[in-house]
Amino acid sequence: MYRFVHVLCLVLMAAFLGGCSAGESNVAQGNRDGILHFGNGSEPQGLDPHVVTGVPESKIIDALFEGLTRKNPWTLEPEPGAAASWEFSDDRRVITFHMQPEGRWSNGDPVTAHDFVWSWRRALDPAMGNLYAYMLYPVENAEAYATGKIDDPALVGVRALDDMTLEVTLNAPTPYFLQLMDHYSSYAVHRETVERFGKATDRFTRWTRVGNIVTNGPFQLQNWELNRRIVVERNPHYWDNDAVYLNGIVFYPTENIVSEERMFRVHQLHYTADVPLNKIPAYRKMADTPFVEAPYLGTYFYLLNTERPPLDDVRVRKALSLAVDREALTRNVLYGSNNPAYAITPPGTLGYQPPQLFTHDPEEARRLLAEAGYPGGDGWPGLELIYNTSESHRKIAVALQQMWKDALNITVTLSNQEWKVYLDSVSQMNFQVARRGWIGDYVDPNNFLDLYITDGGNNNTGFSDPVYDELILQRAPRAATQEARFALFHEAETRLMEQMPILPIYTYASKHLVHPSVKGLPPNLMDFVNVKYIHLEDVPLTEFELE
Amino acid sequence: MWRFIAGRLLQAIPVILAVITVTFFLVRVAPGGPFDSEKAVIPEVKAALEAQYRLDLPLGQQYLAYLQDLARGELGPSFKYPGRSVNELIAAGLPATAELGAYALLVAVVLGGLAGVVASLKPNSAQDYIPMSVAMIGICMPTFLLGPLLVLVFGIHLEWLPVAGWGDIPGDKILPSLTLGAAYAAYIARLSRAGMLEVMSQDYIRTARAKGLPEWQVVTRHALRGGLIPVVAFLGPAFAGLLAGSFVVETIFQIPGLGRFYVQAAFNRDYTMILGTTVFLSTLIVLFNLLSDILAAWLNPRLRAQYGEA
Amino acid sequence: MTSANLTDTAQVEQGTSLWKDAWRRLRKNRLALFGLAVLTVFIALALLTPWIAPYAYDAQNLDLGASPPSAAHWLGTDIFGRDLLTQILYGGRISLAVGFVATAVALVIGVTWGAIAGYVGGRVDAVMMRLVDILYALPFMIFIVLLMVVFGRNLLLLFLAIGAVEWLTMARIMRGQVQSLRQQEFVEAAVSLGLSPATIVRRHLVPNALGPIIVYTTLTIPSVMLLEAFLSFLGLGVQPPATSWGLLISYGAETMEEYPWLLIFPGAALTLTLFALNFLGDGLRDALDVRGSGD
Amino acid sequence: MPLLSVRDLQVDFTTRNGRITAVNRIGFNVEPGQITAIIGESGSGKSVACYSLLGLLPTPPASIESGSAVFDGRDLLQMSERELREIRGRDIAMIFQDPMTCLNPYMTVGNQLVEPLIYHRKVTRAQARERALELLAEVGLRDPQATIDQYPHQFSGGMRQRVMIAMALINEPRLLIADEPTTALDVTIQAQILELIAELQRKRNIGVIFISHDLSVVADIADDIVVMEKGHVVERGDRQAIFQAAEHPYTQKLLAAIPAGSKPPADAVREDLIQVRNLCTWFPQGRGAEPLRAVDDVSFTVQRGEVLGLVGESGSGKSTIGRSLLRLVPVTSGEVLFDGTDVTGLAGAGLKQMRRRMQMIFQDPYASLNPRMSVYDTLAEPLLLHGIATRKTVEQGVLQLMDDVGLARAFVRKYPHEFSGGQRQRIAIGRALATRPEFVVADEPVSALDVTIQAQILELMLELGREYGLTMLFVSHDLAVVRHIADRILVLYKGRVVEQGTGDALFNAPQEDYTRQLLQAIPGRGLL
Repeated sequence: MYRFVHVLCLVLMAAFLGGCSAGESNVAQGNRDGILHFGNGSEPQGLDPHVVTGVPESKIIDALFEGLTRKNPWTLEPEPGAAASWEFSDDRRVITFHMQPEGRWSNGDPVTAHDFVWSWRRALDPAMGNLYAYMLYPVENAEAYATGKIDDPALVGVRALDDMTLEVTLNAPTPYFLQLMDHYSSYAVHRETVERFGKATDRFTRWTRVGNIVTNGPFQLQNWELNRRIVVERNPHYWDNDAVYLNGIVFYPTENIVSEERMFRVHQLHYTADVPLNKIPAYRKMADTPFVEAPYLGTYFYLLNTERPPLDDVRVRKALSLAVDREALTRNVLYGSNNPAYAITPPGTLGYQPPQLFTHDPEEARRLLAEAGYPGGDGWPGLELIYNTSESHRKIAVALQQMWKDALNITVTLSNQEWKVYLDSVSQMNFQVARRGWIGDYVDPNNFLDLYITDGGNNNTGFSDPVYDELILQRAPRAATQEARFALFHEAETRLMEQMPILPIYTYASKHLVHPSVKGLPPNLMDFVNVKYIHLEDVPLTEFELE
Repeated sequence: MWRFIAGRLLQAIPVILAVITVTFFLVRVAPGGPFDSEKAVIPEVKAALEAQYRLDLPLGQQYLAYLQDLARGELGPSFKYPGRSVNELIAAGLPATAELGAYALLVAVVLGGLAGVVASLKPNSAQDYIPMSVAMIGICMPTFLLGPLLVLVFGIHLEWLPVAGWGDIPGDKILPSLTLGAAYAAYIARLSRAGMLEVMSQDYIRTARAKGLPEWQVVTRHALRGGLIPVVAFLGPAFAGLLAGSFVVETIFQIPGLGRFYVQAAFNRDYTMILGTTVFLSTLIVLFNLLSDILAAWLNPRLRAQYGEA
Repeated sequence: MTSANLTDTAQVEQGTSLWKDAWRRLRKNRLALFGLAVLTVFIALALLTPWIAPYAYDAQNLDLGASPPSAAHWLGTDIFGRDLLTQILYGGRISLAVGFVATAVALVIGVTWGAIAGYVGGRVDAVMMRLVDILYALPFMIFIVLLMVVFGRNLLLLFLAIGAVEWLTMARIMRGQVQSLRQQEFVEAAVSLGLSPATIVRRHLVPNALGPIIVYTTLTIPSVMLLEAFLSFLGLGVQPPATSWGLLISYGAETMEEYPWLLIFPGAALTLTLFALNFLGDGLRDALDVRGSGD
Repeated sequence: MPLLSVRDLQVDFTTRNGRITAVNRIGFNVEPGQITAIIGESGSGKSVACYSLLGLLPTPPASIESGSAVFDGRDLLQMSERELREIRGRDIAMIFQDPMTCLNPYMTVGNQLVEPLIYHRKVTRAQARERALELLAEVGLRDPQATIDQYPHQFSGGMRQRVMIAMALINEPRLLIADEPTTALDVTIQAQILELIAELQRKRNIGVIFISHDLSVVADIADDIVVMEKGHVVERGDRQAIFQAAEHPYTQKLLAAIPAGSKPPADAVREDLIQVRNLCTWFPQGRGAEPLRAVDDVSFTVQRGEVLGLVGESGSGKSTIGRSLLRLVPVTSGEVLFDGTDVTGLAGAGLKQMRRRMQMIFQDPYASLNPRMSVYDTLAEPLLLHGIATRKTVEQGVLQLMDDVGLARAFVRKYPHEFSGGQRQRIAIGRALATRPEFVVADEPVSALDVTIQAQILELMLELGREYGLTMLFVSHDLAVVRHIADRILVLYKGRVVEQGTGDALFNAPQEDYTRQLLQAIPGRGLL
C-alpha cells in the first residue's frame, strides 16, 4: 500500500515540475517579434462593423478596418484614414472626402467612394438591425431611411461623385461629425465578400470568418479562437503600411479582471482592459508604475424617477444629491481613481466646462428635506435603489446608503439585479433610483445633453422641459460659433441640474496596466487606441512587486 | 446488458424533452430580452432583429419550429454572437470543458480515492483524521476561493505554474484541474473511506487473511474493488456536475470552455444558446449516469448477471 | 459474529431508550461534543448579536477604510471602515438561519419524496425519479432569476429556493436506503401486522435510514451557506448592508492579497462551523446506530 | 505428541460496555489425524479461542492475556504477524460458518482458490489452476472446468462450502479449523459436507478442530469433544465418554436439547381452518425468461388447532407457501380459503382484518425486529393498530405478552440489539401473538438458534399453541425438529408436495426416495 502511495506522490511531483512554465513569457516574445498581447475584456460578439456594439469589438475592428478618418491618440484630432483629405462647404452642410489614392483592401482591391456609399446604406438599412445606425443620423435623410419612413436609399445624403470622391450632405452643420468617421458604424465593408456569403443585410453569414473576411485597416484577421484569442497580422496592402510598427496583435477575452491583472503581473499581457480597484494603491506606489489612468468621456450617476414620490419633489432630489460626499467617496471607495461629478457632462470636452451648482452640503440637504415634509427623516416613505450586479456598483451604493442615513436619517434599501432584469426595470422606469453610466460616442456635450430631451430614448427619468428641449434640439445646432453653442449647452445643463433628474456621482476614468515596453499608447479622453502609433521597445522584464 | 442500456436510453427521452419544454418557456418568461442594451434600441431596429430570429411568431409556433430544428440536430443561431450557430459554439467550447472535466475527475479519483483508502486502513488514527480533515476543507472551500488561492501560491509567488490559459503554456492545465477536482476529491475521499470500512468488515476479508495473504494484498486484491463501487456510482453525477459547474474555474483561468458560454447565455438571454447548452448538458448527465451504472455493474458480477438477463 | 456473541454474555441489564442510549454514546465521543459545543456557542452568539456586537453593523468610517486587526477593531475593518467582527456576527445570524432552515426544507421534501419513491417502487418510483432528473437538468440560474423577479426578494424565498435545489440528492440517497431496507424481514413483519404503507415508512423505514441522511445533511448545511452567497450575488437573498458569511468570504476572496483578514476570519468561521457539523454528524450517526453498539 | 496443544489461553475484549473475558484460561489438545470438536452455544468463546490462535482477532478490541498454543514445537501466540502469515493457509487452514459471505463476491472462485497456493508455494498460475481443478473435483464439484471461472453467487450454499473446503486444503495443511461449517446449510447438504470433511481428513490424516453448537452434528465424526460454556472448558473427553457418560450438567443439557421423539398424535379430526387449492406462486425472471415456479400447484388443508409441518430444503418453495398464505407475495393462481373466505382476493379493510387473524414468525430474529423500536413499541404496535388494547390498557397487554413469551418485564424498554438470539425470537413470537391470531406461519423459527435455545423456543411454541388454541404452519428444513412439533408433515420438493403423513409414519415408513434422503441426513441418528 505504502509503496503505492510513494509512487503516486512521485508521479504527481513530476507532473508539477514538468508543468512549470520554463518557457519565455508572452511579453518577452512579443517585444522581440513585434507582437502586442492585448487584454481586451471579453469575447467580441462578432467583427461585422454594422452588427456589433461594444468596446472590445471596437478595439479589434479599429485594427482591422479604417474609417474615412482616424483620430490622433494624443490630440484626438481627425487624421487622414481611408480619406486622404476633405473639405467643408461654406454652410458646413456638405463635406467632400477625397479617398486615399493608395487605399487597398486586404485582397488588393482599391478602396473606393462607392464602397462607403454602399456600406453606409447597409449600416442604415432597417433590415440590418444595426443598433448604432443613429450614429449616421446627422446625414440627410439617414434617420428617415433607418426608421423606414422612406425606403429609397438613394435619398440618403451620401454620394460617390467618382471612385475617389465621396460627398456627404448633413441635415445641419455638425461640428463633431468628423469624429464619427472613425466610429465603426461608419466603416466600409467589402461588398463582394459580404455578398458572397449572403444577403447584404444578413446578420448570420460567415463573411467575417478567418479566410473570408476582407478589411481595409492596418491589420488583417489571422486567427480567431472563440473565448481564447483573436490574432491579427500586418496587412501588406494597407496604404500606410510603412508607418505601422507592430507585426501583429493578440486580443485576449480577459473577462475576469482579477486574473487579467495576474496575467499582466507574470508578463502574459502587455496591456489590460481594466484594473481591479483594490490593486490600484499598490500599483501607484510602484516606481515607474505600469498603471495608467486618465479621465474618460463618461459619467457615473443615478437616475431619479421624477414620476414617483418622494422623488417627484425636486427638493428631495436635491437633498439626496447634496447629502452625498463625492470627495470622500472617490477618495476612499474608488481609491482616488475618479473625479467627483456635479453635472452630467464630463469636464473639458473640447473646452466645454459644465456648471457646478452645488457641493457636499448636509445642512442644506437637511433643510430641503424638511421643506419637502420629512424633517429629520420623519415620515420618510422609504426609497429603493437598484443597480446591476457588480462589485463596484455595490460598493458605491453601500457608501451612499450610509451617507444618506447619516446626513438625512433616511433609509434607502438596495437591490442589485441581474443585468437584463436591471435593463428591463430601467427602460420600464420601474424603479425609484437606478444606477446608470453613460460613455460618450464622440467628444461633444451634445452626446450627453440630448439624453434628457422629452421622451428621449435614454431619458428614463420622466424629466421633461420644453425650454431644455428647444435649447438642445433647435438653438444649439444652429449656433454660429462653438462658443455660442457651448453657451447654449451650459444654459441647458444648468436647467437640468436645477431640476436634478439625475444624481451625478463621478466622472469615469480609464484604468490600464501598460507594460513599460509599450510606447505610443497614450491615455486619452476617449480611451482610444490607435494601433498605428504603437511600438514596442525591448526593455528588460522586471518583476512587478506588489506589497 | 444491451436491453438494459436501450431501456435506460428510452427512459431518458421524455426527461430531456421535458427539460427542453420547461427551459424554453422559462427563459421566455424571464424579464429582459436578448436585444435589451444599455442604450435605447430604435423600435424599427428591434422589429427587424426579432424578425430575423423568428421572435415575431407566436410562442407556440416558435416552440414547434425549435423542436423541428432540434430533430434535425440544428440548435439555431446564437443571439449574442451573430453569425455563429449554437452548434458551432458548443463545438468550440466542449473540448476544453470536457478535457478540464476529465482531468478534474482524474484528480478527484486519484487524490480522493487514495486519501479515503489510506484513512480507512487505520480508522480513528492520525492517518484517518488528517486526510479526512483536508477533505472536509476541500468540501467547504468554494472554487471561487480555491482557484485564486492556488494561482497566488503556485502562479505568482512560487512562479511554478501559469496563472491562466488553456493549452497555451505547458502546465497551465494543472491548476484548473486541481481547483475543479478538489471538491469532488473530498467527496470521493469520504465515499471510498466509508466503502472500504464497510468491506474490510466483511467475512471474506477474514478468509483472505486466513489464507495468510499480507495486509496490502488483502486490501488491493480483495477490498479495493468492493470498496470503490460506491465511488464508481458517484462518478456519473460527478462528471455531469463538473461539466455544469466548470464555469467558475473557466472564468478564473480564462479557459475557452462551455461553462462560460452557458452562464453568459443565461445572463444575455441568449435563448437559443441557453436551450442548446441545457439540452446538451442534460443529455450528457443522462449518459454519464448510465455510464457509471454500467461501470458499477461491470465491477459487480451479481449486478452484471441481473442486467444480463434484464 | 464472534464479538456479537461476546457482548450478549456481557450485556448490562439496563433499559436504554434510543435517544438516551445515543446521548450516552455521544457523550463518550469527544469530537462530537466539541462540535456540539461550537455550534451551541455560534447559535448563542447569533441570538445575542444585537446586544454583544461591538458596533452598529452598518456604521461606516470611509476615511478609516480597510484596517488590519487592532484594539478598536479586533478583527479589523472592511473598505468602508465597518467592524469585521460585527459583520461576522450579523453574517452568522443569516448564514446559520439559511443553513439550517433551508437544509431542513430540503430534508423534509427529500426524505419524504425518496422514501415514497423507494417504498412504493414500480411506476410511481420511475415517475418520481424522472421528475428529479428533470429538475437536476434545468438551468439553475434562469430558475433563480425567475424566482427573483416573480416573487421579488426576501429571505423566506431564499430558503425555499435553496431547499428546492438541495432536496434532490437527499431524495436519491433516501430512496436507495429505503430500497435496501424494505427487503428486511421486519418490514415484512410490519406488513403482515396490517400496518398502512404510510405508517411503515414513518415508523419503520425512515428511522433506520437516518445515518447516511444525517451525514449528508452535515455536508449540505455549509454548501447551502455558500450557495446563499451566490444567490445574494445574483440579487436573490440578502442585500447590503445586511451580510452573510458566504458574502463576506466572496468579498474577501477578491482582496485576499491586500486585506487577507477580510478573507481569513469569515473563512475561519465557516470552516469551524463545517467541522463542528461534521464531527457532530458522524458522532450522531455512530451514536444512533444501535446495531453498531451490539455487533 | 499432539499436533496442537493449547494451555491456559485467556482472551479479553474491551467493548463499549467494559472489559470482559471471552476465553478463560482454557486448554486442549489436537492429535494428528484426529477430529477434535469444540462444542458450546454462541458466546461460549469457542470461536474466539480458535481465531486467537491464528491472530485473526482484531486487536483491539481483543487482547490475548495469557496462554500458549504450541504447534509442532513453536508457540503460535509468540509469533510475529509475519511468521503467523507463513503458517496461516499453509500449515493451518480454516473454514468458516457462512459460505455465502466468506467468498469474495467480486472474484471468480478459481482466482480465490489458487491464491494461497501461489502465495505460499510460489508455483505458477497454470500449475496452481491445475491443482485447483483436481481439488474441486475431489470435493465433489461437478464439472470443475466450467465452474472454476464462475463467481460465488452462481453457486449454491453447499457448493460454496465445498469450494471453501477446497481452498482450505489446497496447501495440504496439517491442521484444519472448521468453524460451524454446516450450521448455515440444509440438513441434507450438512450431511454431505460432514461426510466430505471426515473423508478428506481420513485420507490426508490431518488434525481437525470442528467448532459447533450442536452435539448431534459431531456425533458421527468427532474423536475428542471439548465442551465450553461462558469461556470455560466444562468437560472434555472422547466421543464415547461424552455421549454415554456426560458428567457436567451443561453437557447433559446439550444432549437433551437434541430434538427427539415425535408429538403424541392429535385427537379426533377437526374441521379445516385453511384449505389451499392448486396454489401457484411464480416469480417473473425478467422479460422473456421462464418464470421461476417457486410453488407449483400445491393443495393441502390445515385443521383448526393442529400444527402442520412443512419440510424441504432451501429452494423447495416451503417459505413461499407460507408467505403466499399471508399475502406477503402475490399469488399467481389457485385459492387459499381461510375459514371459508378466499384470502387471495382480499384488499383494504378486509385484508387488514384477515392480517389480524393470520400472523407470521420469521427465521432470522436479527432481521425481523426493527432495531430502532424498543420491545415495548414493537409489541404495542399491533395491539393499538387492531384496537386490541387502548392507550390505557396497552401497557398491561404488553407486559402480559412479555410474561407469555417468558421475557422478564424489566426488559420491556430495551432494544433488540440488547437481547440474545433466543430472546429476540421470543419477542418476535410475542409480536405475532399480539393480534390474538387464529393461524400462525412459523418460517424456520429455530434454524438460526443454538440447539439449547432451539429446544426452549420449540417448547414455548407448543405451549403457546395450546394456550392460544393456535393453528400453525411450521416450516423447516430439519425433519427432526418438525417431527418434534408437528401433528402432520408435508414433504416439499421443487415446489410440489411429494409426501405427507404423521411424523411417525414418515419416519418409520417413508414412501419417497427424497423423504428417505431427508431422514438419512438427520445428524447423529445413532443417538435417537
